[in-house]
Amino acid sequence: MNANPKLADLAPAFDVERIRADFPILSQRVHGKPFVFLDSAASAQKPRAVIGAMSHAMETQYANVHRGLHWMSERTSDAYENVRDQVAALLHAESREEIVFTRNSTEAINLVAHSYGRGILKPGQAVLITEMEHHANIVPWQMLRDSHGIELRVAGITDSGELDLASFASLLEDGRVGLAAVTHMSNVLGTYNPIARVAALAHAAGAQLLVDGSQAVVHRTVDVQALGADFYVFTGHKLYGPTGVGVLWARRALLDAMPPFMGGGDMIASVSFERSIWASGPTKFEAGTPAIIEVIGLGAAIDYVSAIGFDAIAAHEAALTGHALSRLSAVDGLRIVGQAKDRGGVISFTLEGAHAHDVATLLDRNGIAVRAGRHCADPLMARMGVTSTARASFGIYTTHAEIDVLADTLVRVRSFFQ
Amino acid sequence: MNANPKLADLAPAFDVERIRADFPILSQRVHGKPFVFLDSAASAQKPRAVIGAMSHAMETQYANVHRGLHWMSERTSDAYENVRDQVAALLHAESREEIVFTRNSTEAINLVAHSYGRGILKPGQAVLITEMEHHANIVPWQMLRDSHGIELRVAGITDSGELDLASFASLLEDGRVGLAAVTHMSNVLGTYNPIARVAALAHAAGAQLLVDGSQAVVHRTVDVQALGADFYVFTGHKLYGPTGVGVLWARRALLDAMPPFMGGGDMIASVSFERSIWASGPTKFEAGTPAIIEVIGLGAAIDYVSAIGFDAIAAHEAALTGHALSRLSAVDGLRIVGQAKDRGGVISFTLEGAHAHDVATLLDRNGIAVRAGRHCADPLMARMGVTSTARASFGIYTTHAEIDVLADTLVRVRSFFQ
Amino acid sequence: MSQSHSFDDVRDLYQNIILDRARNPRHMHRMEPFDACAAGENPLCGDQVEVRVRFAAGTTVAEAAFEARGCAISMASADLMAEVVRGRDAAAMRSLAADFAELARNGVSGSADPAISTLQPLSGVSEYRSRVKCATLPWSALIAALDGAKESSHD
Amino acid sequence: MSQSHSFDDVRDLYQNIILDRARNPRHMHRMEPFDACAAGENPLCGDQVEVRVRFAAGTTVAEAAFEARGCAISMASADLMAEVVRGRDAAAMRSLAADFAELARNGVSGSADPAISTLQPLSGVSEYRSRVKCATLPWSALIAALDGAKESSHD
Ligand SMILES: Cc1ncc(COP(=O)(O)O)c(C=O)c1O
Ligand SMILES: Cc1ncc(COP(=O)(O)O)c(C=O)c1O
Repeated sequence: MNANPKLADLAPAFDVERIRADFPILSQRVHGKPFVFLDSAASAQKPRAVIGAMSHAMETQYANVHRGLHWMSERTSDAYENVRDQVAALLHAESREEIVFTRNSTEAINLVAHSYGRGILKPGQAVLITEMEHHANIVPWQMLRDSHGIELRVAGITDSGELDLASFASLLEDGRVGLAAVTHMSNVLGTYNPIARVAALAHAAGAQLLVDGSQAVVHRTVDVQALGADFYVFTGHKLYGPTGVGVLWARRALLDAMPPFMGGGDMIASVSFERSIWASGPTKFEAGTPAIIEVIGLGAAIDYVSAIGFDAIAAHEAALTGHALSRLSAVDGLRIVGQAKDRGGVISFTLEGAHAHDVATLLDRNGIAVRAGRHCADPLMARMGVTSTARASFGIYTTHAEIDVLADTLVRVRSFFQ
Repeated sequence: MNANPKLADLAPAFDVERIRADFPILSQRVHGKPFVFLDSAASAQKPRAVIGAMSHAMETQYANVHRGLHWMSERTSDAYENVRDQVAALLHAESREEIVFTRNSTEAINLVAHSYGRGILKPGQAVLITEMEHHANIVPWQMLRDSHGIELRVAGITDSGELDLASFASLLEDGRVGLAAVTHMSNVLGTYNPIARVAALAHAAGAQLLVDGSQAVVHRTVDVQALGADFYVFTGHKLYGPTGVGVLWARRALLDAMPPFMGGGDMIASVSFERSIWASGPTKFEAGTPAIIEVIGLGAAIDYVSAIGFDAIAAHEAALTGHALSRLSAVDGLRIVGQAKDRGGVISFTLEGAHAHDVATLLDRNGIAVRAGRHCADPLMARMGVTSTARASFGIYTTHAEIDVLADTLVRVRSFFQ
Repeated sequence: MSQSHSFDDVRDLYQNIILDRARNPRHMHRMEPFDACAAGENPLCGDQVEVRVRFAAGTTVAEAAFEARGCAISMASADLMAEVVRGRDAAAMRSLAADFAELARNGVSGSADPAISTLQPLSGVSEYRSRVKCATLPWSALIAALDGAKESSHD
Repeated sequence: MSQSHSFDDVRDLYQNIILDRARNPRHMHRMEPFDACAAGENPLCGDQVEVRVRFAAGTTVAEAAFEARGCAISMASADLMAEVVRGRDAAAMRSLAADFAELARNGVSGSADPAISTLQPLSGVSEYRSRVKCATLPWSALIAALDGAKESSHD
C-alpha cells in the first residue's frame, strides 16, 4: 500500500521545515490552534516567491502587454511571454507556441469543448470520458452533447478506483470516438491513470486524447510528449501559483486547425466589419487583456517547484502518502475510498457513525483543514457508493507530524459521535 | 473644448501628489528619465492598497472558495463574495445577484454573445454595434453572426467622433435588432456616449442594450439603472485593480433566462452523466475556481477609488483633459482625432511628418509612455481616415506637469522629423 | 507537533440533544400514506432529505416524518422539525420556518413562538457559517412540500 | 517637473540616412509592369507595405519598388531593401532576408554579404524590441511576393 516505494526510497534531501518557512500562511493559527492545512488538492498555498513576484511586478514593472511600444509595456510583455517558455519546459512541450494561457483548468477544457468540439468534431462522433472525472471534465462535454449532437461515453472504473482499461478500449471500438478526455490523477481517489497506455488505445482508435492534469502536474514530472497526449490542461492555483491563470497545452497542428473560442483584442491580426483575420499561434486563443500579473506569478511558482525538483517532491509526497495510508487505515471505523496501486497524496475517507460534514467541522475546530463533500465529482461518488467523503490532501509543505495529528484527532472524532 | 467644465469647476480637494505616493511604480525611472505614464486607458497602475490586499490574502487568509467547510475557506469565501456587494454598489445595481465575475471585459462580452446570443437570440435577428467599438465589442458579434445567422449592423458616427443617433435609430426601425452593444466611452476618441438616450431608443425598438463600460467606469459614477442598461461590462485592470478579473452586470431576469457559458465545478447544483442541474444566480456563469485573489484585489481598488470619490476623480480628469486639449492643440502639425463635446481623459492624435510609431519611440526615450497604433479599433481608424494614432490617456495620478512635458516633447519630436 | 484534542468548544454546536437526535431520530421513517412530500439536497456535501406530511382534517399536520442521509445537524434538525410542526397549519409552519432560519443564522430569534425553545439547541450553527444550510435544509424541503413542489430549490 | 529633451540617445535608431530615406524614398512608387507583388501589415500599428518586383531574364531582379504607409523605420527599410535586391535571384534574396532579420534582432550579422553594410544603419532597431518588426516588415512582404502569396503572414 505504500504508494510508489521506489520513489520513497530515493528520499533526496528534502527539508520540509525550510519549505514551510517559505509559506507565510502556514504560521497562522485557526481557532487558536496551529493551522494544519490538508486541503491542497482544492487549492495550494502560495510561497513568498510567488507573492513577491506579483507585488514586485505591480510595484516596478507593469503595463498592458503586446500593445505598447514603450519600455514598461515591452518589459511586461517579455516577462509574460517568458512564462510561456517556462510552461513549455515544465510540460516538456515541443514548442512555446503550444502553450495557451486560460483562467483555470475549467476554462481550458471548455475552450477545447467549444473550439475543437464544435469546430472539428462532427455530429455523430463521440467523446469518451471516465467515471472518475471532475465536473470540469464532464459538464463541458455534456453541453457539447446537448448542443452539437456529440455522443458522450463513460468508461468504467474498478471497485478499487482504477480505470477499467477493458471498458475504455471497448468504447473506442467502433471508431466513432473523436476525443477521449481523461484525468491524469483523480482529485478524490488519488489514482494516477496510466496515460501512456490510454493514449495508445485512443490513438489506435483514431481518437485524440485530452488529459486533465490539474492534480497530477503538482506532484510529478509531466512530459506531454512521452505521455502521448494531444491536449493537456492544468490550473495555476494548485501548483502554488496565483488564482486566475491556467494552461492549455495542445499540439501545434491542433491549435492551428481550431477556430478561436472568444473574440476581441490581441487574438486578431486585423478586423473589418465584414471579416476578421485571426492571429496565429496561441494568441488566437487569448482574447483581451490576459492575466498578466497572474502569469508572472505562475512563472515564479514554476521556478519555485523546479528548484525543489519533482523527484524530491514526488518522493516526499510518496512517503507522506504511505504514512497517511497506514495511520488512517488504523483508525477504527475509517474506510479509505480508492485503493489504486499507483496513487498520489489525496486520500478520501468515510468514518462510521460520523458524517463527513461533522468530521470536517470537528477537525476544523482543531485547526485541521480538510475538505468534505462530493469534491465536484458527483458521478464518482455514486459509483463508489458514498454520498460524501472527507478528503485530506498533501502538498510540499505537509509534514508527517500533521498526518499524525489528523489520525489522532480522527480517533477522537469517532468516539465523539459514538 | 474644456471637457465638462461644470465638473471641473467643482474642483474638490484633490491632492494628486498624495495619490501618486500610493502608486509605487510612479517613482520608477525609464531610460534614466522620470516615468511619465500616459497609457492608463490600456491598463492602469496599481495602488499599494490593491497590491497589499492581494499579498495579505495570500499571506494570511487563503483557500479555495465555496467548497470548504473549514475556517480558511469560509473566510476566503466571505472576502470573495463581499466584493460582489462592492461591485453592485459601484454600479448601483439592484442586487448582488446580478454581478458575474469574468476575466476581463472581453470575456464578459463573449459570455453574452455565447449565452444570450446563441441561447436567446434567434437566427434572423440582428445585433447593432457602432463604428467606434473596441474589437472586444465587434469580434464576438462577428463570430455570432457567422455561426448563428445573426445579422450584424453598424451605426455610424459623425466626423467629430460622436455617435450618430439618427443612424442608430434608423437601424433599429425594422424591429429585428435583439441586442444593441455600445461603448460607454471610446478608448480612442474619448467620446462619452449618451447611454440613457441610446437605451431609450433600443428599448423602444424592443432591443436589449449592452454597454461596454471598460473606459467609462474608471472616470465617472456609473448607475446602470439610471442609464437603463441591460448588460454592463468592465475590466478590473483599468480600474486600478489586478489583471485577471472583470465584471458582467446583467438584469437578474436576463441572467436567469440565459444558459451557462462554460461548464464545470461551482456552476452546477448536481451532476449525473445524463443531466446536470445548473446553479442559480451568478454562480451559473462562474465555472471552476474563480480568480479569488484578483477579486479581492478588485475589492480593494473599488474601496480605493470610492474613498477618493468619483466626483473628485471626474473633476480632476476634466481639468486635465481641458489642459491637455489646449496644450496639444497648440503643437504645430498636431491633429486631435475626435472632437466630441462630452469626452473623457483619452486623447488620440497624429503629428504631421512623424508616424505614430516614431512619435511613441521618441517619447518613450524621454520616459513618456503613450500608446501608438490602432488601439484595437481597426474599423474606427478607417472611419477617421488614419492608419494609426498616438494616444495619451490619463488616470487619477496624472499631473498637469506631465501633460506639459508631453506637449513640450512633442514640439521637439516634430522638429526632429522635419 | 502537538494539538489540543478537546472538543469542548464544539459543544455549543453538538449539544447532547443534537447528538441524541442524530443517532436515534424519532421521526425518520417512510411514512405512508402522506399528503405532501418534497426532497431537498445540499449541493456542497450531497446531503439529502425527503420530508413527508400528513394532514388531519386537511388543514393541520397530523404527522410529519423524514428520510435522510445527512450530517448530525441536518438529521437532528429534521427530527426536531417533524416534532414541532405537528398540529400546525401551513401558515404557522411557514412562519416558524422563517423564525428558525433567523435562529440558525443569528443564534437568536425574536419570535414568541413556543416551538422556538424546542429548536434552540440548533442555534449553535450560527457560529459555523457553512453549517447553517445543514440546519435549514429540512425546513426548505418542508416549504417545498407545502408549495406542492417535488424538489426544494437550493440556493 | 522638468524632463531632458535631447534626442541624442535615439540617434543610433534614427540615423540621418534613415531619416533621409524615410522623408525622400528613392523607390517608393507604383511600379508597372511587375512580375511579383505582395502586401504586408503590422497588426500592432497598422503599418502597410506593398512590394513589387520585376525580373530581368526571368531570374534576377531588374527593379524593386514599394508603396507604404508606415513609420520612418519601415519606410527606410523598404527603400534600402529595394536598392540592395537589384540584380539578385530569389535564393540570394532569401538568404539576405535572413541575414537582415538577424541584424535587426541582434544588432550584428555574421553575414559576409556586402549588402549588409548598406543595411547596417538599420541595426539600431535591435535596441528597440517592438520596432524590429517595422524593419523586417518589407522583407516579409518581399518573401511573400517570391512565394507567390498575395499577403505576407504576420506572426
Ligand atoms: C472600450 C474597451 N472595451 C473593451 C476593452 C477590453 O478590455 P480587456 O482587454 O480588459 O478585456 C478595452 C480595453 O482594452 C476597451 O478600451
Ligand atoms: C481533477 C481536476 N480537474 C479539474 C479541476 C478544476 O480546476 P479549476 O477549478 O482550477 O478550473 C480540479 C480542481 O478543482 C481537479 O481536481
